[in-house]
Amino acid sequence: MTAILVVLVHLAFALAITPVLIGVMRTVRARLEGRSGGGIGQPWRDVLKLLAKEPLRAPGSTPVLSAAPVLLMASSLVLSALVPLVSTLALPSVPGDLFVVVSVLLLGTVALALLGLESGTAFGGMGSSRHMVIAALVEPTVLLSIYAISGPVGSSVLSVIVAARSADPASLLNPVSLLAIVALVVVVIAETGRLPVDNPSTHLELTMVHEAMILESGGRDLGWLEFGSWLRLTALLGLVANLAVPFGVAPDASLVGLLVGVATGAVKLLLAGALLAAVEVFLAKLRLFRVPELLAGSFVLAFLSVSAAYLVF
Amino acid sequence: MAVWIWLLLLLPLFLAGVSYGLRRSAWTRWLPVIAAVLLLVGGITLVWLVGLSGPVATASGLLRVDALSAWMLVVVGAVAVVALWGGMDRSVSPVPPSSNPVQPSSRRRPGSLSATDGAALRPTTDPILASGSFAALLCLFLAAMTLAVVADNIGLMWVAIELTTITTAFLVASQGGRDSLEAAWKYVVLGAVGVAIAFLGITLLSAASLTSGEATVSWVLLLQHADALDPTLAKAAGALAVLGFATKAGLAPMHSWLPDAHSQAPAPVSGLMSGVLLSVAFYVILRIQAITDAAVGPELMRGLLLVAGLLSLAVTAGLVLTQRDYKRLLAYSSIEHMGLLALGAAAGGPLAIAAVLLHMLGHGLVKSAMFVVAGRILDYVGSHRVADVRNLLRLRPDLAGPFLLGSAALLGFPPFVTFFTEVGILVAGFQSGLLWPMLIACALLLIVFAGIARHVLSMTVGVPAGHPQTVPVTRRAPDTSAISPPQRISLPIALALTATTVLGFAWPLLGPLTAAVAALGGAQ
Amino acid sequence: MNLVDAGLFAQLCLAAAAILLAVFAPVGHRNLAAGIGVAALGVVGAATGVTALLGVQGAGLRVPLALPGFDAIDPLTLAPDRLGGFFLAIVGVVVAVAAVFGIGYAHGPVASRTGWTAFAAFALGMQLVPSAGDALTFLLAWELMAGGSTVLLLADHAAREPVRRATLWYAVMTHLSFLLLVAGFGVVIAASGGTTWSRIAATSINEPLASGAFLLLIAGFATKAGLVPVHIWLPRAHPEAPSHVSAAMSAAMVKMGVYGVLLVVLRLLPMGPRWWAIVLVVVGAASALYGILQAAVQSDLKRLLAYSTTENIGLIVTAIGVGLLLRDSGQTGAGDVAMLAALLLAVSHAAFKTVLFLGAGAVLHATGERDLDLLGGLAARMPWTASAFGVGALSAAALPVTSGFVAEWALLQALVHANSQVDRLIAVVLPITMGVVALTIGLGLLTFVKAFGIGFLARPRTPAAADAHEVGPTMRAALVFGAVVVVGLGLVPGPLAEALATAVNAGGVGTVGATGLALGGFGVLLHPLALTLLTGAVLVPLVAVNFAIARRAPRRDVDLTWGCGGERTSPRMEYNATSYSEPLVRVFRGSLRASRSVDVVRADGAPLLVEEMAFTQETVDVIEDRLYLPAARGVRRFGDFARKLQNGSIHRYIGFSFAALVLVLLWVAR
Amino acid sequence: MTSELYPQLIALTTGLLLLTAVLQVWGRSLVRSIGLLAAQGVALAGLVLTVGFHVGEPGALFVAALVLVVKAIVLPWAMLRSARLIGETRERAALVNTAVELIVAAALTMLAYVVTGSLFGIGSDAAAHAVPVGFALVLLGFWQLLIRRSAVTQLIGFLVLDNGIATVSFLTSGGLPLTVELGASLDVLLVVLILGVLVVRMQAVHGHVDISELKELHD
Repeated sequence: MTAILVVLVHLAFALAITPVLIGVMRTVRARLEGRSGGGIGQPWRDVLKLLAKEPLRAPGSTPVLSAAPVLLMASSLVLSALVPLVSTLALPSVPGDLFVVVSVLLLGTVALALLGLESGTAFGGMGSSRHMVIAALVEPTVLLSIYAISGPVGSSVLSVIVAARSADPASLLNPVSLLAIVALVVVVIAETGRLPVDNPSTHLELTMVHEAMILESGGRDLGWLEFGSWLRLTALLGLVANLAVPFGVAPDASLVGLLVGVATGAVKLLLAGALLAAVEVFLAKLRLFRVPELLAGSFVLAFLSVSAAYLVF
Repeated sequence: MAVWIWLLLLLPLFLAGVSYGLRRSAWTRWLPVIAAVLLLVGGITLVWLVGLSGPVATASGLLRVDALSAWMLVVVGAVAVVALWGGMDRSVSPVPPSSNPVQPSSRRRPGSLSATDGAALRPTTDPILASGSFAALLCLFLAAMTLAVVADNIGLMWVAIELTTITTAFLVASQGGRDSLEAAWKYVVLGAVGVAIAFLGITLLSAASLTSGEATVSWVLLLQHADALDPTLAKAAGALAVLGFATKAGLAPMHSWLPDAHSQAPAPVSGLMSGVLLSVAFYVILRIQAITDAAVGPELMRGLLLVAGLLSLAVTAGLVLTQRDYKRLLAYSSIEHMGLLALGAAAGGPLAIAAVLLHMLGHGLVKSAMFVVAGRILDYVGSHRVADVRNLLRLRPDLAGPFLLGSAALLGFPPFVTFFTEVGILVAGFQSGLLWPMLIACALLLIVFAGIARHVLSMTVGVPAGHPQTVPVTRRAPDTSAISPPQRISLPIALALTATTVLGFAWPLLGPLTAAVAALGGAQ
Repeated sequence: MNLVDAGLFAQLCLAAAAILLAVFAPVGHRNLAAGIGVAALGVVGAATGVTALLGVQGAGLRVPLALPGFDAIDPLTLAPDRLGGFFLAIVGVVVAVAAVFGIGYAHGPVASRTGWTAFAAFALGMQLVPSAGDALTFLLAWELMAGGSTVLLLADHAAREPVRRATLWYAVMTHLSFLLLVAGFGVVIAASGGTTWSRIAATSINEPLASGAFLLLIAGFATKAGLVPVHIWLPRAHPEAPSHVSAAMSAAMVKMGVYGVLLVVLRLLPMGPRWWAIVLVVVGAASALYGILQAAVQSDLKRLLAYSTTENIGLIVTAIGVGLLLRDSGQTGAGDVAMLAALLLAVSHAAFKTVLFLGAGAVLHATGERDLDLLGGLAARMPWTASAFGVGALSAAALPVTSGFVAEWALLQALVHANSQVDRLIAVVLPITMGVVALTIGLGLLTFVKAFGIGFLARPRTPAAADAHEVGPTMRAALVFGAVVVVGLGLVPGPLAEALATAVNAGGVGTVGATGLALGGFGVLLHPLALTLLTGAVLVPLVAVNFAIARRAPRRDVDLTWGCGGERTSPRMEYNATSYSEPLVRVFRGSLRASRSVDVVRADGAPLLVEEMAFTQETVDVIEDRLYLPAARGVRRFGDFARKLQNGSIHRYIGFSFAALVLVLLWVAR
Repeated sequence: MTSELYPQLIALTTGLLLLTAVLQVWGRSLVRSIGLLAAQGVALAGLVLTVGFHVGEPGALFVAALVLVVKAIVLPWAMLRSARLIGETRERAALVNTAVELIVAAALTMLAYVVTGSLFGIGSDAAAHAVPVGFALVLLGFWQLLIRRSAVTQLIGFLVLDNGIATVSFLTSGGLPLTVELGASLDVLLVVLILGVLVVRMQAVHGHVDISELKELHD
């Protein structure tokens, strides 16, 4: 029963913090570029506006056009339910295992890609093709880096890993977890389409990946798509933050623990978001065919962290 | 009981006389079929008799039928029935030039394979071979093979094999063209030389038997006194005899006459020669192997037969890949199957010998049926070349069907008996320790499979020329305009193919087969 | 005469009945009659398989032969054990579904008498291979399967030119696999003296022979399973075969190769040295990665599915290799889960590959096209096929709540929970395997998004795709049944895994909550039903909110998509399969030799003006290009050289005899 | 039969046999080699007589007469007739020049001695000493088959081969049982008959009897 409470807390926390996180990231970026920016609440207002507007439909389009946004939103919500953002108490029957989480993430990616293809224009196809190539190349790094971290813990359930790491802080600083965390950061950037892999704020045909797929959607479809993508960023960023700094995560479902968890979770998340935005200002977008080198580099990092665990320690 | 042996020997002679006497009348061509049927019936009764009361001897020991000889009689009879009855309706009497829609490319390109020129295109009646004399020679051929099988005296076997060479010489030359004459010359010279070497072997064998009392070449006596034979002489005699009879069995390196003779001879003759004459020669090799194994141990024969078997497979593998004449393709497939028999004999052991004997029957039936069908294809297309035969399955399904089924049998697909025997021989080879030779044999068998399959497929299936290259399959109904009226598959070929499918599972054959294997081991 | 023996005997009778129906049924009803006959054969086969899987051991059906057997008993015995029962069940179901689909789909040569007889023989062969109790029966069923499939492959020989060459490659490679098996079994029989599995398993074969036999047998089974160095027949043969036949070949026949590997590794030569496992892992991983890479860049739908079969079989063999490696190094827990994952992968691949191939068959039937670049927009026109194909694609991409997801999950759990600290070799091999498997899953995702997205969504690119129509009832029934099985296996993995665990004697596998799968050894569980409930719990409020908003601002139909403001572009401007995989071709330039050609037609008189431009990209199968074509050329040169040997001069022939005589004289007189 | 006369007679006949074979290899003209063939027949008959009397075989005389008739008279006559019929008197340009032919002939004879040496061991009586000549004759017959281009000379080579085998059989087993000997010579007669017919037809169809031209049947 308490686990369901924790899930609800996770969902509520994710839904609430996401627009704020995006707002903070955009304001930090604006301030660093000398602009005043639209304020923290702007993303929230954008989403509400979009949800109220009416979407359009071209003749001959299949139900994918209307189903994909809802599916993306649903997969992001499930993702944030399973990832230990606030508390490490997992649902007994759906423990948020490594591969289940990645598969739910990929379900959202596939829904987005199919939406891109459904639009029937060259941009949708281009975006979908690039997005799938990047997702395919990222996959080994995701699994290997989490495998490296789960090595000493002995189980692949994310909440158990975070709990174990918060229990013994010494393991945080050894090279194995450092290498794995760096690899995971690259994964988050690639998966959620941040710079240097993809520029979220561009509409330049030749460079956009994520934006190209949602080019044809409008109104509430676009609303769900935007909110879903942001939610994914929150979930993944929260996961990395908790893995890197596992303090403050509530070990059980007590009221005090949850409150502390929410507070620390929010702070960690916003700090991480601000740091990411700050770094993005100084980065330029990589050409698409240089991205595999970046991903190969992150894969080598993850591989070293696994074999380092044996060879060195 | 002995009367059966004399019956099987004398009746074909009598029929030969009758058909030669009335050689002008056309119905004499049915006489060889009668001789063949009689041989088959005689063979089966002898198998049954020998099964009941042991070997039958007559003519003061010169002729003796034990289980092995009886089995060989059945093989000779069965293959003869299929070859002669199958080849009956066209081989001898000239066939009016049937209209065939596929124009043979018979223009003579210099230096290319001799697509038989106009004169030899249609089997014209050759002055020296009226249908009666052709039938007479066939009956003599059958009689000679029966003599070779029933003889107990190895010298007599040699004489019988020599007689087969003489009778088939004219049969090969019966087409009368330049090529069949050349084939006949090569056949007789190489055959006679080979068999002469065998005779040298037999003389040394009788010399070797001097040390065991009186000089004899009777198989039974030699086997009984095997340990008393002079070892070095026996070794030399065995080697030379097997080398000589290997020529008649078509084993490499003495095989070169076979493709020419079998591809130029008329269909029933090449069916008989390929199907059973090679097996009869191999039967004599088995007899001699029994003696040398008893006298000097199996190493000698194993080495010789292994080399001969692998060489035969290698020659076939090489020459079947880019072969341009489908009758020569069938001839090379005979060399391959003889190579397999040699490997089986080299392996030794009850399973191997039983597989060899059953393979003789299976291969004989299929090969004679294939040569008969090839004869009909030659009639229909008019040229020997593989390139001139195109999508036979659509134009003449009654020819292409048996041709495909026969090739599947030759390549060793189940449910044909050649599958069981081929696997039996290979597995027995492994069991008798011949590891590396059997691996090489498997590799060569693969190349042979690739070669034969390539040619057979190019002849029977494929997109008809002048047809849109890729046509969406759903839209087009197959145009049946070009297909000539569907003719029936001829009965003997159908019988031969159904027989080979049933043989593998025919458990009543187990008794005679094990008896024949025991007979080879000298059991009474 | 217990249940299993009765089942086996029934299969033989049903096969005979199917053949009789095929030959004597009137032309109009032949498809229906023969189809039902073969379907019944499949169903009875599946039933027998399941009973054998649950542990019922028959006394063995004996078929007498003309050749004297080895040790007293007749050579042909049919006695499937648990593992054989499992594979028999897979083949039975696949054959049944393919036969039902064939009723509506088969037309032209494949619906002829020989077509249906060959299909019945093919099905019987496939069902006898796992139930064979000794080497000779195994080889007989193996060749029966090969013969039947070769005849079926020749069905459309008159319609398309490549069919004949594909059949030749297929026949030669199948015969290569047969000869390798004969050699391998020969060595094993020689060492153990008997042909039955139990006799061979009883004797421990000493080292040089065992490794030789292992390599021969694994090479033979790899050729049939389509693993990398010997896979080239698969992408040639499957597309040319009629679709319901290629579904049976891809889903069931290649599994016989997998069954063979398991038979050798688990039963015949159980305690092999460690390098055996490494060989399996390397070959499996190479096949998986190479297969999916080639699949990702194919534009012909059936070639794409054929290459993806190579990938899936590669994953299965990798799982077997990892299982062996872990069991050998003492980690039986992880090893057992890896073996279980191999079986789960096998059954899930059989399910979704059947649906995908039948879907491709339906598309081919409706549009007459296989090339994705010429399809598109079929989801609107063929809803049933599109949804079934979609479910199959989801499972092939290993996404939640499908059989593929469960199988990949089990494999990754085995890899993750293997303790790589045991020794250096495992510390290097496991992460690399993990990386390759993960990359394969990622590329699989891309391949099947491409296949479904390009093939079924957006607008039809050619008139053939535009006037496509939904397929007949029997075909739809087969497709839907297949999709239901895929989702069913995904939702209820627990009981299935428990039954399979006994087949590879894997411990620590249980069911949690009636349907979920729990791996006791690692305390990890997968409860797909719960995951669906959770998603439902999230989805229902979301849809409610969405519906509420939609009532106030309903969706408006317009005749123009935005498309950066240009007017409605023609469907040919959409991304197609070649362009979709173009970034991948650029990234993996090394192993995907892509030959591009751009030919430009210039306006006559004005060289600068371009009238027409065509871009074609052809990716070459590197292994085929580098290994097989030179080999074929070499064999042909050997043929030409050998032909010079027989040049017609009688002196040369007499020379051969003379040389032989001299050599024999010298040899005898030494 | 006095004891020392027997070995001398054996030596004489076998020496004659070997001499005729070598001369045949050497000679070019067809008629001369047919003459040598006849001489070989006579020598063989002499050998049969000596061995027969030495062993005291009653039928020796009859067998000797048979050999004399078949091998010395009938066959050479048939050969001469068919040679004259097709106008073939001069042997064509040989495939190999004469020096090589003779050197190889010598080598083959040495081989025959080596082989029979190891097979029969150093035999006590004269007959065993003479067996190598039989083998030499076989090998020389084979060698003639290899180097001669005309059909008729190939026939002669085949007959020399056959004489060699007959010598070996007479020397080793003191005369074969009569039936097999009869069968063998009958067969040889028939083979020559057939080859004779074929030579005549070849002349009619091909217009020549040069074997090395017969190359149309190849792969």
